[in-house]
Amino acid sequence: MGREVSESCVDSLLTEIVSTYCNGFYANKPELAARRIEAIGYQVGHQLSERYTMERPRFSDHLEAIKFICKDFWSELFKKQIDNLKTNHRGTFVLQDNRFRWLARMSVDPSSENSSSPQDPSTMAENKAAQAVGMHLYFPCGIIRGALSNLGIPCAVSADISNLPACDRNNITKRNFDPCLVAPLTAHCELS
Amino acid sequence: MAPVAPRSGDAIFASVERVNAELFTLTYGAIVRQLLTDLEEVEEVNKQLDQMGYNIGIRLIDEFLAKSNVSRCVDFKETAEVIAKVGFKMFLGVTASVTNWDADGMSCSLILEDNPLVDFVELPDTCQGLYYCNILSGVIRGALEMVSMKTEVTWVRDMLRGDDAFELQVKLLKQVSEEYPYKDDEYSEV
Amino acid sequence: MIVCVAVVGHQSFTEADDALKLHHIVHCSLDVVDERVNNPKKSGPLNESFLGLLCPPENYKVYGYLTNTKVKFILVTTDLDVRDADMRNFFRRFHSAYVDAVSNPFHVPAKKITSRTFAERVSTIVKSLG
Amino acid sequence: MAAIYSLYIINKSGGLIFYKDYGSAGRMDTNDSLRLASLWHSMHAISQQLSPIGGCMGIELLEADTFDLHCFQSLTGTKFFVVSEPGTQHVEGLLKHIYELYTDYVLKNPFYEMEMPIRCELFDINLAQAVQKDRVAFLGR
Amino acid sequence: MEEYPEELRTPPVALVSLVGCPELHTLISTHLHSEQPPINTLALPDFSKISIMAKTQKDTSASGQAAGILKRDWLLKHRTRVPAIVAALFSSDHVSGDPAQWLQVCTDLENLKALIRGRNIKLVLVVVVQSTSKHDISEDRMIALRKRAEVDSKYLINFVPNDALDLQQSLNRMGNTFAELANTYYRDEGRRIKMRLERKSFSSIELNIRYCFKVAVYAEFRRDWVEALRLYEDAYHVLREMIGTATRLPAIQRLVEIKTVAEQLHFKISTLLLHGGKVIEAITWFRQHNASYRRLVGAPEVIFLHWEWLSRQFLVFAELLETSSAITPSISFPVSGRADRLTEWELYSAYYYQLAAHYLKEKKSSLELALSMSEAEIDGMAESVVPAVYVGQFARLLEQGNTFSMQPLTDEDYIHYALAEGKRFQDSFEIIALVKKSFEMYSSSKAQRMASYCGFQMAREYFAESEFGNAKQLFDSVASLYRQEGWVTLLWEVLGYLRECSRRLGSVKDFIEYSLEMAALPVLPVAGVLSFSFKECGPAGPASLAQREIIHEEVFGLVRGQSSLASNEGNSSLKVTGDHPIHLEIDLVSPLRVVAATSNDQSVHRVETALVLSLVTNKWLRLTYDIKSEQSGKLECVSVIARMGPHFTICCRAESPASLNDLPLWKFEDRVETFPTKDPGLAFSGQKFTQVEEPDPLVDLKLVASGPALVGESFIVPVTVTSKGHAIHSGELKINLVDTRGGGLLSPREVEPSSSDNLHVELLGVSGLECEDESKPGMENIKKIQHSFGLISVPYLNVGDSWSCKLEIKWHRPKPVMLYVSLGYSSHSSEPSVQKVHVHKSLQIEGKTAVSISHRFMLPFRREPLLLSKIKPVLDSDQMPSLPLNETSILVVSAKNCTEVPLQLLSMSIEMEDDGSGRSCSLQHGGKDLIDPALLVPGEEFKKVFSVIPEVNVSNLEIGTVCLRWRRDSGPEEESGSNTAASEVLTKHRLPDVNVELSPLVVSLECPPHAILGNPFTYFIKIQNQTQLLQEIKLSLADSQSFVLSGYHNDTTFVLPKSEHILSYKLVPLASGSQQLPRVTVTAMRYSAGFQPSIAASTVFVFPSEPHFKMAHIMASPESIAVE
Repeated sequence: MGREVSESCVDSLLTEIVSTYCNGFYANKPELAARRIEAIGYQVGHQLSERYTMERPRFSDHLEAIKFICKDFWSELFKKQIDNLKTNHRGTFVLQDNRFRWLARMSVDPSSENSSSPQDPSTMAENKAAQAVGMHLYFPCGIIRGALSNLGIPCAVSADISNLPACDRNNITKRNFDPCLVAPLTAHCELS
Repeated sequence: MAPVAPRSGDAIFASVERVNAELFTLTYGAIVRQLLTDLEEVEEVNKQLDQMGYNIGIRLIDEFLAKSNVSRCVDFKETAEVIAKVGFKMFLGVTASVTNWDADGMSCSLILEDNPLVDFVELPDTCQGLYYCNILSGVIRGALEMVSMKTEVTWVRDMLRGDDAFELQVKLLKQVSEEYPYKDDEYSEV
Repeated sequence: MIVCVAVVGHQSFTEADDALKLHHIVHCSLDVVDERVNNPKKSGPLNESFLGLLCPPENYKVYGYLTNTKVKFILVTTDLDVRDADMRNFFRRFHSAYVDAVSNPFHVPAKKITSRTFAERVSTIVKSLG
Repeated sequence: MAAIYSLYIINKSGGLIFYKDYGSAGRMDTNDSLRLASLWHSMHAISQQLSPIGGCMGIELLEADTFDLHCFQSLTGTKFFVVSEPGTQHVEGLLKHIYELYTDYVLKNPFYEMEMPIRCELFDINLAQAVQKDRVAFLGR
Repeated sequence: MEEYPEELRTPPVALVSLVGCPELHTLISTHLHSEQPPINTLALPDFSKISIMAKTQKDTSASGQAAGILKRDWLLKHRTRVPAIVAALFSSDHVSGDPAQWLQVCTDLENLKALIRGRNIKLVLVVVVQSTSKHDISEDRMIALRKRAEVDSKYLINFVPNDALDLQQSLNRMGNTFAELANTYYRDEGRRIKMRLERKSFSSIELNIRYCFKVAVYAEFRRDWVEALRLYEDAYHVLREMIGTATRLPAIQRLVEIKTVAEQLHFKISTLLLHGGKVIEAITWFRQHNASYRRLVGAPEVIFLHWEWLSRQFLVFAELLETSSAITPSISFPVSGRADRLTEWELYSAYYYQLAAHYLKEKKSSLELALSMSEAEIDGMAESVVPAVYVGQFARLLEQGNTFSMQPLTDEDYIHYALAEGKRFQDSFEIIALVKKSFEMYSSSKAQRMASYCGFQMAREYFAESEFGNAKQLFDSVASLYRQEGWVTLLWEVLGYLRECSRRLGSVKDFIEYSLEMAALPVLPVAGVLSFSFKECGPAGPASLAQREIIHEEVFGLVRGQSSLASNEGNSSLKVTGDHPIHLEIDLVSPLRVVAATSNDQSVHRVETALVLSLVTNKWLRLTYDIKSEQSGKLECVSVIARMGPHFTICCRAESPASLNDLPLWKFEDRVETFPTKDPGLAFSGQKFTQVEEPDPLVDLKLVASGPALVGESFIVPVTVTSKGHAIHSGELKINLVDTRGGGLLSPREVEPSSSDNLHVELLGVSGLECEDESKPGMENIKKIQHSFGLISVPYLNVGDSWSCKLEIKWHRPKPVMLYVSLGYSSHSSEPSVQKVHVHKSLQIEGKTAVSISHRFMLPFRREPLLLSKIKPVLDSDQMPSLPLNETSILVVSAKNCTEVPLQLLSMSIEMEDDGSGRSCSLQHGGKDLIDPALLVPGEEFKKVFSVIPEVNVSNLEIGTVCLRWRRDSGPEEESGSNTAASEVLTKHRLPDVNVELSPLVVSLECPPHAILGNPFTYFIKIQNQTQLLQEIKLSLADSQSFVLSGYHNDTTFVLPKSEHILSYKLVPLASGSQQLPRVTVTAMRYSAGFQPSIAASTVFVFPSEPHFKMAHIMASPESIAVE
């Protein structure tokens, strides 16, 4: 294990990326902000995959590469592996991390939005919160996409925050991060 | 209250959650590059980096205080030392050295030989004038501001520009003390 | 002596030496790489990065190396008796140099590597092999 | 048997950004708590001035017949104070711990805006655990 | 391979000589040839010819020093002139003929024996037996013959040609014998020489080699491939040792000889290996061969000989490999790991062809060099040089008179000879042919880069031969590959050639294209450029920046029409002139890279022009145009056309094929990298088009509907078009009625939509078109009206004018309907072509039923007919009310206003369509008809009473249809003029049929309309038997606390047919108010049907005391009507 830095450094950077692009440049254009954040992630993933695949035999197929992402790659980044990998054998893979570090410190409070949206606060807050957290997920998505496409698997990666931090009050520590990616070997390339 | 003894930088660094530095380095690199693409002007990028640093600093200081148990520094000298020895160590895992004090002890230099931010980095010719590590200055400025020290942080030396080390000059502009609810006369406390 | 070391990415190309003939050699040897990758059973120990000798030793010896990220390193040398072990070693060191080079945030993927340190490192590695 | 009654967090400009009641008798409504907070803020400041020697950090412990009030002010000016049963021990430790929780779960939550009221689920949870643990510790003794 | 002598190329075949009886020779030889293994024949018609086989007296080995390694003719001799067997053919009648013939036979035989004496050539006698004289072959003659020939009896063969069967036999026998004998012959020969080898009894190394060679050949004769191979290899190795040791010949020729022999041996070896299917071994062998001889270049003057030789090695091996790979298709690839493992290409003959070509090139260049060096004119002494006796040696043939003598050459002579020979050949075509071959092979095996390299070499040869047409074509294909893979350096070189070609060919366009592309190629690092040595890089020169600038200058001078380049091709010079203007299609993403011009000008393009532009290096030039769009839709920038000089334009399409590829080549070059990202939209989507909205209409279109429509009425929706802003030309109003709940406005069932009543909602028409000029009636404007669609033309409207019409819509069923009205018009009178402006308005209109009509039947007061259908549950009795025959029933019809607007009720009546069968029932409505319309406020109900008396006993009686005439009440000002409300509506409601039946019993109660507290009154119960039967009636009277009554409570009586039974009770009311009379229950035993008067019927109001009021009030109440 090479050199290390405090986790807060990375956390702060991530936070700043998002706030810079979402509140700064593209406050009104979330989709543009998202693309930028994803792009940053992409570059990181691209370079990291280059590093972490040294000294290992070439992957014979896509599945191997994706397993690599789930195991070694992920533990390099988060000191833990992906918890669950699913696939429909038609090119869609679902990676699931039940304790995603980058969401571990986030709590979104619906009530905070109540003021802004008196009508039907719950749902309003829901999707607002989802959006906010989603912004933070473009970066990891970018990383995965960057890594895979550098391994010769062009793909689309999207994160699905099925249960938001704010949503599951019963479960304290659980933070789900399920990026779902679609490799273009399937004709129907739709992200789910 | 009985002040808990301040902990050494290494001790804290050992205790805090750590991550692979490559991730940090590359992420930062990617940010800088993206900013360059978006803002085009190098100056803009410098500003932006500093701003981001500031935002980080104003939050990070509290973590620093909470985990390092440093009590209030008697003067700016001590502050600088703490930053160099504890602060840098605790977050970046490296220590800086403090030198070049001016006469009235209001400005000094933080020297950083080893800097995880710049591993692998080489500035292209198009990016001359870019302060690659400008985020650091922002962080320091922000952090000190939270402990009521207005400072000005500037780069003196930059390895990416061929210097032999990174040198940050920190100049203390003024020390604002808390405002009092019922009277607001300047009250310098040190 | 090693007359040419080439890094061949998906698209682009960076070289340590520029003689046209070497370009041709390197370029042609890519066919072999493809050949080997496309039917792995032929190429020896499964999916090892090091591909070994690519072309029949006519005047030059051409060695290949293929990273996981589909980047190819081609080495052309004039001395016809080099050991695979040396080559392996060479490529390993070269690879790490390459990785650091592309980790430079200002390096555009698939673009020519314009890094002085990389150049230096490569030349030292090459020298060390003589 | 000792107990924590309530916890207040006051930002540097004297605004109450967090208030939690752990079953004290007189539960206050928001306005009262706000008022009280700013009042306490000023008192704390005044106390520093009262000090004959400089460099005073303000009130740290206020003992009343029915309760103790422990206060901890971070160097960044954020004040944490806890109202507890008289004679409760080790509250400083608790306050320090709370401060850390604050840095971890409030300041590191990207959605928290500085100086604003704290609405962080994770903070609440961890805080609750801390206080609970604390209680248990006392029960143990 | 072709230049090898045939005997070398083919495996040796045993040779048998036939003598005598020439007529049979063809027959026999064909047979032998077809044998397996085949046998060649040397056929001599008669014994005088046998001298051919005679030994050639050897001039050798007097001195042990051999003059050479292999005799050139040795192999040939043993293939053609030295048979293994001599077969002497005698016809039987000669054998058993007269003494003279016999004598002849004997002498022939003697000569033959003399010839083969000392050589162990085998002798076979063949006696040709003519079937005619079969019998008379004297046995002793035969024996005598054998004795003379000294051959074993089994080598005396009777040959019987005439009889097919015998012929076949004798042929087979002959064949077998020959095979056997040949085998022994060659074995013995081989053994003989092998002996010498083993005994090392050879004076010189040359002989050693020669012996090995001979043994190998003899082994081949015997098809003993293994031994042959072994010995050839021995020979080869020994030969290799000779190098450096041998001293016999002058150095150069010595080497030449050795190489030549080595070549032969190698050829034999690899042939044997390959035909043995040992491909890998063959290849490894070749590798060694190549390795061990490559460095033996020999003397520098004749180095070209070496290259030629080497090239030939590759060529020959390539050919062998190619032919054999047909035989052994699949090659088991050796597993890697060995350092010197075979690589892919070594299995492709293409590889060897390529190298053959390569070395031939070497040869060519070095030959040219040598020629240029050798100043002396050389042809003179070349003629007389001929191949000498030994393989790979040459000698000068001197002729004195008619005798020839060989004279060895000095190396100088030899060099001259070689040069002279070399000059005779035109190599470059050979080279091209070779490369072409490998080119094809590579491309067939998908090794495109290899292939293109070969292509490149071919092209270069063509270029050298100044066949620029071919060259260009090839270069082009090569360039495309390099382009696509981004190999800048190589591309540069190829482009250089292409540019040169097109210059030579004088095609300006290409020249410019290539020049531009070259100028645009990314610059290589300086370090690289330095290491170019000029001879390597083609006509383009080094890919330096300076070079680029030169090219750039040149081409731009050209396109500006300032300069013109002399194309060395003929007299024409490159020039861009007015009569040949040039237009280039340029790729967007790789600037100045030419793409296949796909000019599909499908739509009308508009051109925006800018004035003179100057482009700064490394900066983007942003052009801004303000474009006035008169077309709505997608406005796209199709292409940018730049004009340089008078006659030159560059067109750059926004969507070029390459820009679609994910990774355009030069995208990452510094010059292009800095995208203009100030405008994020542009930066990201590289926005090339925008959506042009049609001009927002300055017209407003109003639809107003006064509340919901009512079913039946013709509902009026006024439409107003007001032009504010611009005039309206050729306006058109489209009207559409659409069911909001989907589905048509027709009820699905009905078939013919024409008839209006199955239409739920219907657009009746457009009324009250008030145009500027009332003169022309509005109806003309109506272009089309259907029940759900309307098209109306709107007259010309000036600014500010307005125009309106009314839509009449009729609802037949309650249903919400969406009314869409869209106005299409053009704002300019002039061209109708231009886009029409459209304004859309829609309005949902609810269609409601105005009045809901309900009815109910009542029986007469206090008169209860027993209706059996009520008792026994008849299935349909429930939905169909029953009425008693000839009894008066009351029908109350009520109409309720269920709209939000007040309605006026004009009339209500019941129409009964009387069928022929007279009046089925009499029906008159009580009360007077309403004179002035009754006002129904919303929710109010209007009742009207009819009395019905069924007169025929039918199961279902039609009562008729309620006709209700009403209209909207539009308040007091209703009378004023043409108002919508005026239209009155007729709503019909068909009353359901009723069931009429005769009631057997009718119970009627009689008591005064009211009673007074305390005053007794009589209460009659009349039971009327309407049947012809005696009816037993049980009746019981319930007690009631509000009355005191006298009379028995329960009783059973009989009622006579058609008569009435009356019971009377006296009652004294005890309580005041409306009181329940004691309830009577009548049970008709016959029908076991009990029935009770209704509660309503059996109540009476008890006044506390005598009231004072008029009866009239009560009389008005419907009940009283019924009573009378």
